[in-house]
Amino acid sequence: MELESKLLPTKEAVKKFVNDGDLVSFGGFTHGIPFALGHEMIRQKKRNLRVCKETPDLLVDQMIAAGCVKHTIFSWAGNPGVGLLHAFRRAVEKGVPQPITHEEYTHFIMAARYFAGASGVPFIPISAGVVGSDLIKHRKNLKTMNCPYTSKKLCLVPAINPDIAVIHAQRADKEGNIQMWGIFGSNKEIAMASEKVIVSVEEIVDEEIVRRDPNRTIIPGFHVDAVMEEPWGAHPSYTQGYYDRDNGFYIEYDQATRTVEGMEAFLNEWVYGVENRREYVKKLGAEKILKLMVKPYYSFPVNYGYYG
Amino acid sequence: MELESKLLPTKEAVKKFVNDGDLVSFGGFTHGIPFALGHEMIRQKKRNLRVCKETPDLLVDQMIAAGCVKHTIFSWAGNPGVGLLHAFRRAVEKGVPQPITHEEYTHFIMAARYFAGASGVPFIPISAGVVGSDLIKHRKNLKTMNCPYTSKKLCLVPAINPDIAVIHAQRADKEGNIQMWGIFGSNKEIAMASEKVIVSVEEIVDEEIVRRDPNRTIIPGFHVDAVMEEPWGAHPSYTQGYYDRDNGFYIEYDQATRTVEGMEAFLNEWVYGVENRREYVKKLGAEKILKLMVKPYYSFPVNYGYYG
Amino acid sequence: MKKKYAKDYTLQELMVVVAARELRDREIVFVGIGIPQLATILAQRTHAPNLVLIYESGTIAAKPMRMPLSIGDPTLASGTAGIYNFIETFSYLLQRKFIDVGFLGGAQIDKYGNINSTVIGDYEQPKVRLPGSGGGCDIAALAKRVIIIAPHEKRRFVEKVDFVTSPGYLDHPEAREKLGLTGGPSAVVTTMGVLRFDDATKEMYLDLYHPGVSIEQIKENTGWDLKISPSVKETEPPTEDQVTLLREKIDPEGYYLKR
Amino acid sequence: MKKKYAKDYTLQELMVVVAARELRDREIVFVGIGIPQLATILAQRTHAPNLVLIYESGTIAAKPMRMPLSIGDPTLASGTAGIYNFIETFSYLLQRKFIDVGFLGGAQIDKYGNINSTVIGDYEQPKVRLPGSGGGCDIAALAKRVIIIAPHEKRRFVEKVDFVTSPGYLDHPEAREKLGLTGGPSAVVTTMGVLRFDDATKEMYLDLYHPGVSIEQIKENTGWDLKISPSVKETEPPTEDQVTLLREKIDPEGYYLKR
Repeated sequence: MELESKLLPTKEAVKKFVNDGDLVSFGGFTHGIPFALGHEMIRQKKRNLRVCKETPDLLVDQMIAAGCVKHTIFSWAGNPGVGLLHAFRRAVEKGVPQPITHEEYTHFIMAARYFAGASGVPFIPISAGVVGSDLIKHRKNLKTMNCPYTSKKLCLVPAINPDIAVIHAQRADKEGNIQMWGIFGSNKEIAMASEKVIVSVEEIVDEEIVRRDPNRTIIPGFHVDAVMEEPWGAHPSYTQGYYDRDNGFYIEYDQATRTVEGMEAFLNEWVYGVENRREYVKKLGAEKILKLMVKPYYSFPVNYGYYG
Repeated sequence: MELESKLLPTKEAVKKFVNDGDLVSFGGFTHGIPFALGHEMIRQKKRNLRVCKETPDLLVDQMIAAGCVKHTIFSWAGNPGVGLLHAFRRAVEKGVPQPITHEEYTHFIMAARYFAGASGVPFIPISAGVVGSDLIKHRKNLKTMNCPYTSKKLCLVPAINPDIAVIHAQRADKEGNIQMWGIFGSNKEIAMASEKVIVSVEEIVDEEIVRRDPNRTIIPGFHVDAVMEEPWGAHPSYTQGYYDRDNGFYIEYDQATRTVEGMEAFLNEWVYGVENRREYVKKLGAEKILKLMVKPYYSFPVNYGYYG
Repeated sequence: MKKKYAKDYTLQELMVVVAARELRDREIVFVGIGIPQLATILAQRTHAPNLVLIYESGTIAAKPMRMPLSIGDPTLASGTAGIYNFIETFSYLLQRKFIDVGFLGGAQIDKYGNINSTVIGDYEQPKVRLPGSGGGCDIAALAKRVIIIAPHEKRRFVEKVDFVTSPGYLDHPEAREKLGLTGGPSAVVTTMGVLRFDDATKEMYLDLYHPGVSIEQIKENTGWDLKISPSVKETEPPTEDQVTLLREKIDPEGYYLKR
Repeated sequence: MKKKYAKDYTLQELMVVVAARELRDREIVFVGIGIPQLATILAQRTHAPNLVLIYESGTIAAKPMRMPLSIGDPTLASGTAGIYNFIETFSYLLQRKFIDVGFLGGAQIDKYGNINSTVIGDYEQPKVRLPGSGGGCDIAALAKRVIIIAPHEKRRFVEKVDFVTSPGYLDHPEAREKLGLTGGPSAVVTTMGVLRFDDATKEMYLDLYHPGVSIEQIKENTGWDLKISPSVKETEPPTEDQVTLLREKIDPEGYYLKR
């Protein structure tokens, strides 16, 4: 009666749980973008994915360039702190390498869609900021109503329930209880909204480490389908306390991917050219690793008390 | 241009921030019920309070007996693990010592009312469990609607925005950043929903301790009006890691307060008879303190990283 | 291997064992204090090792170091796998339909499994004011199924509850569906037997009577003309192992299992 | 004590100083990277020590150990006072109306303070696809007031934006109110001057021109017939102390303030 283990290599987890055509939600907000898992989807040539993420970041840009994506749902499609996403632009403006459809919202609306999905309600109302925007003309699924309590105008935001949530976090135990610190973004909400959840972590730790600090758990193990250890799994984004954001990489990417050829070369080098994240990290090299490692800055332990 | 200090003795905080007639929300869910602050309201003879708390617990029961309360909003009015609340029952069934009005919901609806209040929206929809209950006949402010997305029946839950939130937590810094671990209940939501917030804590700690673990902060200092150190401020409930729940006290209370006279005697002994929480703890005595103290069970520190 | 049935057991112990049998492995259970908790732990230690215990207070997959005496007991927080706040617990876990089984009790239970834990008598002028719904109404509506546990007494098992706190099947077979509710009570475990609900009428009927209790006694202690299953039979007694587990491991202090 | 004005300063430094002056002590500011961040930190180190800085990523009252290069920079999490998740940040902080000031920029800004950061050209067939709203539309609607910061260029300051990403005063004075929106932009800080909005018409007008910039130049670089305040005057230059603070303490590496 033992449960099947949730510890699964990235390759197998992606093979088993990500299907062509899935609505895939990626976690992370600047922090903890699941590059290791996303790259594996590219290598496995997943197709016709519908991808949702507030900030698609370089990851979704690469998946678009690699032809994995047919539809994106987002609120800010840029290279944070640098500029635009070139593959995303080419796909939207010129249909290169293939046209994608897109569906954009505001940050708040994306967060609210996830929240409603996680909460198991069909919609939640929010204050009517977007009603003053041209966005609403293009989003028929955003309805408005006059509040039955205040008669103020409200915008109704429909739930989103992705097929799968793909997340990177600091640590988990083998039951799949996921712990995170630093900036969460919508990780908790996309996980609870989604039907399946796969999570890469910097470290698989003893159950005791997790259970000695239950308030750090953002996703309960019972709702996690697969978890795997992928050190540096969020590079070039970062994992709080493990390594820094590789801002230089984001800048170089901006330069390198301005042409289709440049983008191809990038994918060949950093995605197709490595078999897995371990090879990617080797390619990154010791010097880069040393540069991005961070000095420790620890929290103090807190006492939960032994109530035995 | 220094801000007025938020560190304020309990007596002054209650005097300054709690007004007769206020809608007062009390924090805590079995864990961290703010007895020190509530008792001070009794001693200061606050009147006509409208009190909201999912589980009124002994605290609201005592405030009713002391004549502070004219209206209660709740979802479960019992003595947890023991039985009924006698002062609450006497007030509802017989108008003794004075009649109170009450307004009851379910746990989920209370949580949703706080959430909507904290979110600054007039209502949120929830699945229609309560529509099958007789409760809804007595709560005209719960409306129903057919969902414009799914046409399923939904229950609309109006926001609640109390005048003041009264909370007990483990620790805070002098800026009023409040940190908590263990069971949160609705503490975060009642604080953000309320206009004013006062919080007693087991310890005021250095800013560094708080800032080395920002994910533990449940209420940001900018929204806290007063904070005070009140060790044992939640007894006979508990503070995770600091002391155990005094289950015996809850059982004795049940016996002691079955009559009006018994209740009077209880208040004279434990509330009017002590000047402040310090005197209360002295009265509790060393033996009880030793009994309720807990052996340490620490979390492991986590590394946030020094990004300097 | 033949089961060795216990000869020495109490009615409470039997109720725990019977309730435990209602649980299947890997289910996610919204646990209440007392018999539901003992039943869940017993199931977890026997046929359902991968049960997930969630308490209303938001603690997820707790492994308490001692017997918790309330749903917010600190021993449920120390060493648990995760803690959600109140709105998350009800939204992300219950309303999101992650909860397979909820346990409920009540001061009155009627033949359609509706539960009253609010008032005896009139709502505005109650004879007895009870604690109210708590999460009961929410669980009754949103858990995939509900197991009701209660002492079998005539004043408790009434034809019609004074107040519907937590909806069972309400007053006719389609009533839940009309309100958009799924689930509903699947079993009622009492001190005298186990009752279930007729698929067509949603009326409660007697499915099992406990050893030493007669069907007649059960009918006498039920406030309406209780229907009896044509295949009604005696409740399977607890095994020796189950009783030993309860007495020696699960509630050795006898907090809930008085002897 | 007479202020000592700096003689040596750049336009960017001036913009930072001018934006900082818009902030009052104890305000809660939704900070963006770049000039808004520098302005907020400068205000905090001079006349507004109790400003609270909140980043869209949910970090509250951050005291970054280095200059953050994105709103989700890890230095904003380490050592900050609190971190909220995304839905909490937008619900509990922004929609709950705790945010006094938000900063916004944009590819196009029109005379009613509407901002476009979505597309140049047609939405379905864009000439340039820009990143989109992010939190911009939300901040424009829900912050108590908004400060717009942008380079003063004719292609940016247009009579009508191609796409309203973030609503300013829309197209007439009562438009916001009709939609239930309060707040709105209070100032536009550019590389040439400071513009504000007429109370009656909600149209942008020139309030201040930066030293060395003529009103004529500003009109030439604005895409409509910009109205000039009757009391228009030159922008007060930065003080020596302000410039020193910026160069030596706030952005010593010159990440944002190129010289």
